Amino acid sequence: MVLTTQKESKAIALNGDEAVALAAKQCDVDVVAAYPITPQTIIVERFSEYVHNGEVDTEFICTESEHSALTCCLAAAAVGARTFTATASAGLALMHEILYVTSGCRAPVVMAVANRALSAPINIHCDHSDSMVERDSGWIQIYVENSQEAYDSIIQAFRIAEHQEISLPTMVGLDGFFLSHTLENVSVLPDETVRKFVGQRQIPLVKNHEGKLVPYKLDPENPITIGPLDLHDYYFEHKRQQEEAMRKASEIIRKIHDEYANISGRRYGNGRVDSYRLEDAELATICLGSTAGTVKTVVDQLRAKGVKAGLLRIRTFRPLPVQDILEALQNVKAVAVMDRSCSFGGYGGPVFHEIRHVLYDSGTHPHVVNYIYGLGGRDMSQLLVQEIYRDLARILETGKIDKSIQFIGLRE
Amino acid sequence: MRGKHPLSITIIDLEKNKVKKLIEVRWHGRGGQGAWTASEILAKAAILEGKYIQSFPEFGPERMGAPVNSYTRISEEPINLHCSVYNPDIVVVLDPTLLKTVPVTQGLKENGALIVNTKVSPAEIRKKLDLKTGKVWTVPATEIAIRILGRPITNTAMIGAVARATQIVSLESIEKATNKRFPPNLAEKNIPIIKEAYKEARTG
Amino acid sequence: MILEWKFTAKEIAEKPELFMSGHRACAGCAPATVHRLILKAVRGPTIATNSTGCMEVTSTIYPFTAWKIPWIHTAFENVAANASGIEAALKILKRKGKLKHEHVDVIALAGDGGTFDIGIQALSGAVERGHDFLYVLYDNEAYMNTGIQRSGGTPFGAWTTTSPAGKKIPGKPQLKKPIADIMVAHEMPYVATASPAYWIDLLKKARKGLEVEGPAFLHVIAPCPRGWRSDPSKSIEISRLAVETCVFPLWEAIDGEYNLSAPSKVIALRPERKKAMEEYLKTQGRFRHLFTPEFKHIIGKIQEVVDRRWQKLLKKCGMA
Amino acid sequence: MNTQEKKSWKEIPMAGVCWVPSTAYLTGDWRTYRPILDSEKCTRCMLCHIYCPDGAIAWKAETNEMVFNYDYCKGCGICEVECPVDAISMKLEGEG
Repeated sequence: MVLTTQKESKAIALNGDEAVALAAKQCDVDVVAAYPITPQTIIVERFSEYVHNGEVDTEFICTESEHSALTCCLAAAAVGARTFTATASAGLALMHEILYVTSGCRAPVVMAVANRALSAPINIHCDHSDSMVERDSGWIQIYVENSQEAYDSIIQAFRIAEHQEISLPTMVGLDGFFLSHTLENVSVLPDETVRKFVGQRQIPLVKNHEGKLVPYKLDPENPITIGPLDLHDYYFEHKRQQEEAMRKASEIIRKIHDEYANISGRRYGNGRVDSYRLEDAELATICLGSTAGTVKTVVDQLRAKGVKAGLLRIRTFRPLPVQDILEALQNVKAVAVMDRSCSFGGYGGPVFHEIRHVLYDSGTHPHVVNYIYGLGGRDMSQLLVQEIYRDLARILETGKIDKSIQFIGLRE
Repeated sequence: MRGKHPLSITIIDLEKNKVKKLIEVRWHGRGGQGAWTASEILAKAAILEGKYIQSFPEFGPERMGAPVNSYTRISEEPINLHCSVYNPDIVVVLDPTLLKTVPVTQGLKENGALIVNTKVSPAEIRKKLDLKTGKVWTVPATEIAIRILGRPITNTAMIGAVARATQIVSLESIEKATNKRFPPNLAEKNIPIIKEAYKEARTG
Repeated sequence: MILEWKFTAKEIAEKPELFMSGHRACAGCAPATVHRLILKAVRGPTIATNSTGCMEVTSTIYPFTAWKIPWIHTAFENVAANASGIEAALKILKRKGKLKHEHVDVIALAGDGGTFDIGIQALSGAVERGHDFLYVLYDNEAYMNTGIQRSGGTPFGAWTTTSPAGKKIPGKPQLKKPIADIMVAHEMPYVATASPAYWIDLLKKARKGLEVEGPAFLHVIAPCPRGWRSDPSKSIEISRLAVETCVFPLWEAIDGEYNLSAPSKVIALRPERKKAMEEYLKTQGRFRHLFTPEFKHIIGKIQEVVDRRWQKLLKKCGMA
Repeated sequence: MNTQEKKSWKEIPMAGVCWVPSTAYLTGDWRTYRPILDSEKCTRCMLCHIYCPDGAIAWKAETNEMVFNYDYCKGCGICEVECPVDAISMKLEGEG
């Protein structure tokens, strides 16, 4: 992992929301449409300031709902604009219908999600229930660990979403409050560097009803029809195309991440998964988002004690980096999957579903257990992480799993 | 190989393995008194000195007058932690009335420091809170603020006191961060407050 | 490129069919006529967007499209948000020098379900924000696409599958929502009503709506033979009767100033020309149950509502 | 011909972009009654063209003819009802 040190880079103090807003500004977004919701609000506030102070040339639509916010972005993207929105929790849930429409229309909208719990009861704090619900919506999903990565990922997200081979909407999840409202060191690239990196919006070609190969955008010169009634004779084929774009995205995400590392000096694993001290690890946890930072701290402490502990952070949950997961865990003997959301009535949380499913093909079949944690912003302390590793050690020692799925940090 | 694992017999002492040179500050104030702003200015001053920082509020619906916390982390190395502060090195109390209702010393490290806005002496505070270890600092922040600003806004004064008590950031960096954070007319008044509090803070 | 107003019959006939033949609307579908006519009123490069509904479905059954101009559909309740996004994109792309055209018009088309009911939030928001677009409501007074369910646009007493002509409740017990007045209350620059029977009036209003800067709202009555249980050949005739009976008067409000349009003004000036509601109702099977001894009194009530609303309108137009 | 050969997902444009104009779909076979124009009576007022929901009636300027396109005409009869000079009559398909 290449880390630029403080002295080499221009670090400023930004919270996650501010970092996202700044990144979107530097990407020269054409249309931003958004609606305020805690803990995303700072993003729209900052962006409004940029617009009102003339620091960015963007049409900013303050919509009357998140449903319209995403619709505006989708429609603007269909005209050929670069678009951005941000939301959280109930706002994302209200967008649900349009999330599918956006990916189905292959509109490369970029969205920041300040991850927050879903009601009821109402709760403004972090968990991943909001975006996990949308894992099958056809959006690329990136979960970030800190404000720096939030900044870097938004910039990468435009390249990923707008890549002609992909042309899919991309969601960047940053943990509500833990990142959205936490001031951290963020190294910021010069405007010009970012602009050069993201470049102009790319638009793929399609065959229209006049038999011409035309840009995929609403252009009076080259008319196209987007969003028709698609029945059993072709709908399936269109969904297969979406799946193909997702599959291609995996490699392109890695390439774009490498390219970005060249201009920034910053890397997050291979861009899809970020392994921490996993090479010779026997015990591993798997998680998404800001919790990974706390886990890393504990891993360091454990390593100092001679415990072979490691961490695998999934950065792109969609597309799921199946090969990376298999490779990263090939020597691990016991795995704890941490889920910051609950799949009620299911067998564990959504990340657990995926990981255990992937590991079925591993041949090594490590022990895999699941911890549901941190719902509604419940803190995941170092002590709790330590408890998980202690459980893993016990499983390894005894070869027995008492409970495959547990809630941690909960009063029983 | 599933042999005996070190973890099965050892309970880790987190304290001993704490990331070196990480300082955690907890700010106590009331909604509207600027505890979050204070934690932010301290963090921004530290970043000017090339340090790694975090600053975050207690994540709750903040309401005017209600007791609120905020936090600052300052470190020589990148900060990975993204959890609450449980054992602060420094506790800062913006409003003396909080001492009666809020357990401000909870989790404070044995060798930590408590910094209180009050007219009374550090010894009296130590006695009142039954605090046996660590350091206690006091500063008459309300008085200073009223004298210079004309209003009892104590957050900037407390930053000055923190700088004096801990020496984690220089007064110069705090001045720079304050100038950046406030519009000129406000910065102009707050900087003398910080300097005055730096001067008047005392320990015992 | 701004085309001049050319709305004589022959000039209309010479304009291209931007809403192409081969669409699969029912025989005698007035909304289809409305779509054709609206697109005959465009003045240059135009992008259209439809909400989910009959016309969206019948005009774009994949892989076919009846739209010669660029067109997008995304969902049911958000056509005004589509228009907002399109308009904002056109604006910024123009400002950044990335648009080939000097100006591109935006038309949003939606039925009554997508406007009175599920789409009113997005519509209200888009109008409040002042996006420059023409919103065309083709009102066939029920959810026809799903098979004739009542909407906020369904008139009092009308049969639909969710307001059946029961023994106890004969048709829809509520009044039609005064949607165009609601839009006028937004203080938007242009609101008008139209009927395809009065095609010149319709074309002129559509063109005005496009030319006005900011949002314009055009409410067009559009009989649906299938849902109204009417003779397909009578769709235009019924849309004329709607005006002649004052159940659907024609007017426009420019910057909130109401004015009756010629076909309704004639009636205002010569009230004896106002036809009885019965004449209108009897053309449509959806009102058949009202012509029974048991429910005949409801026709009187309908007439009362129509008269009251007509008088209110006359006041607004300074013609009471 | 209203049948299209079905293509694979690799062959069709992305995102459901339509690649066939609706004019390739002939709705004329929906018709039960066929409008017949009496050109002698017709005044070329264009109302049939204007009101037709299917755009199936065109005016040929060069020859000043009203042309009924039976590929698309669904036989709704609006033209017959709206014709001010009764120049259009509806005849059952199959009858002379």
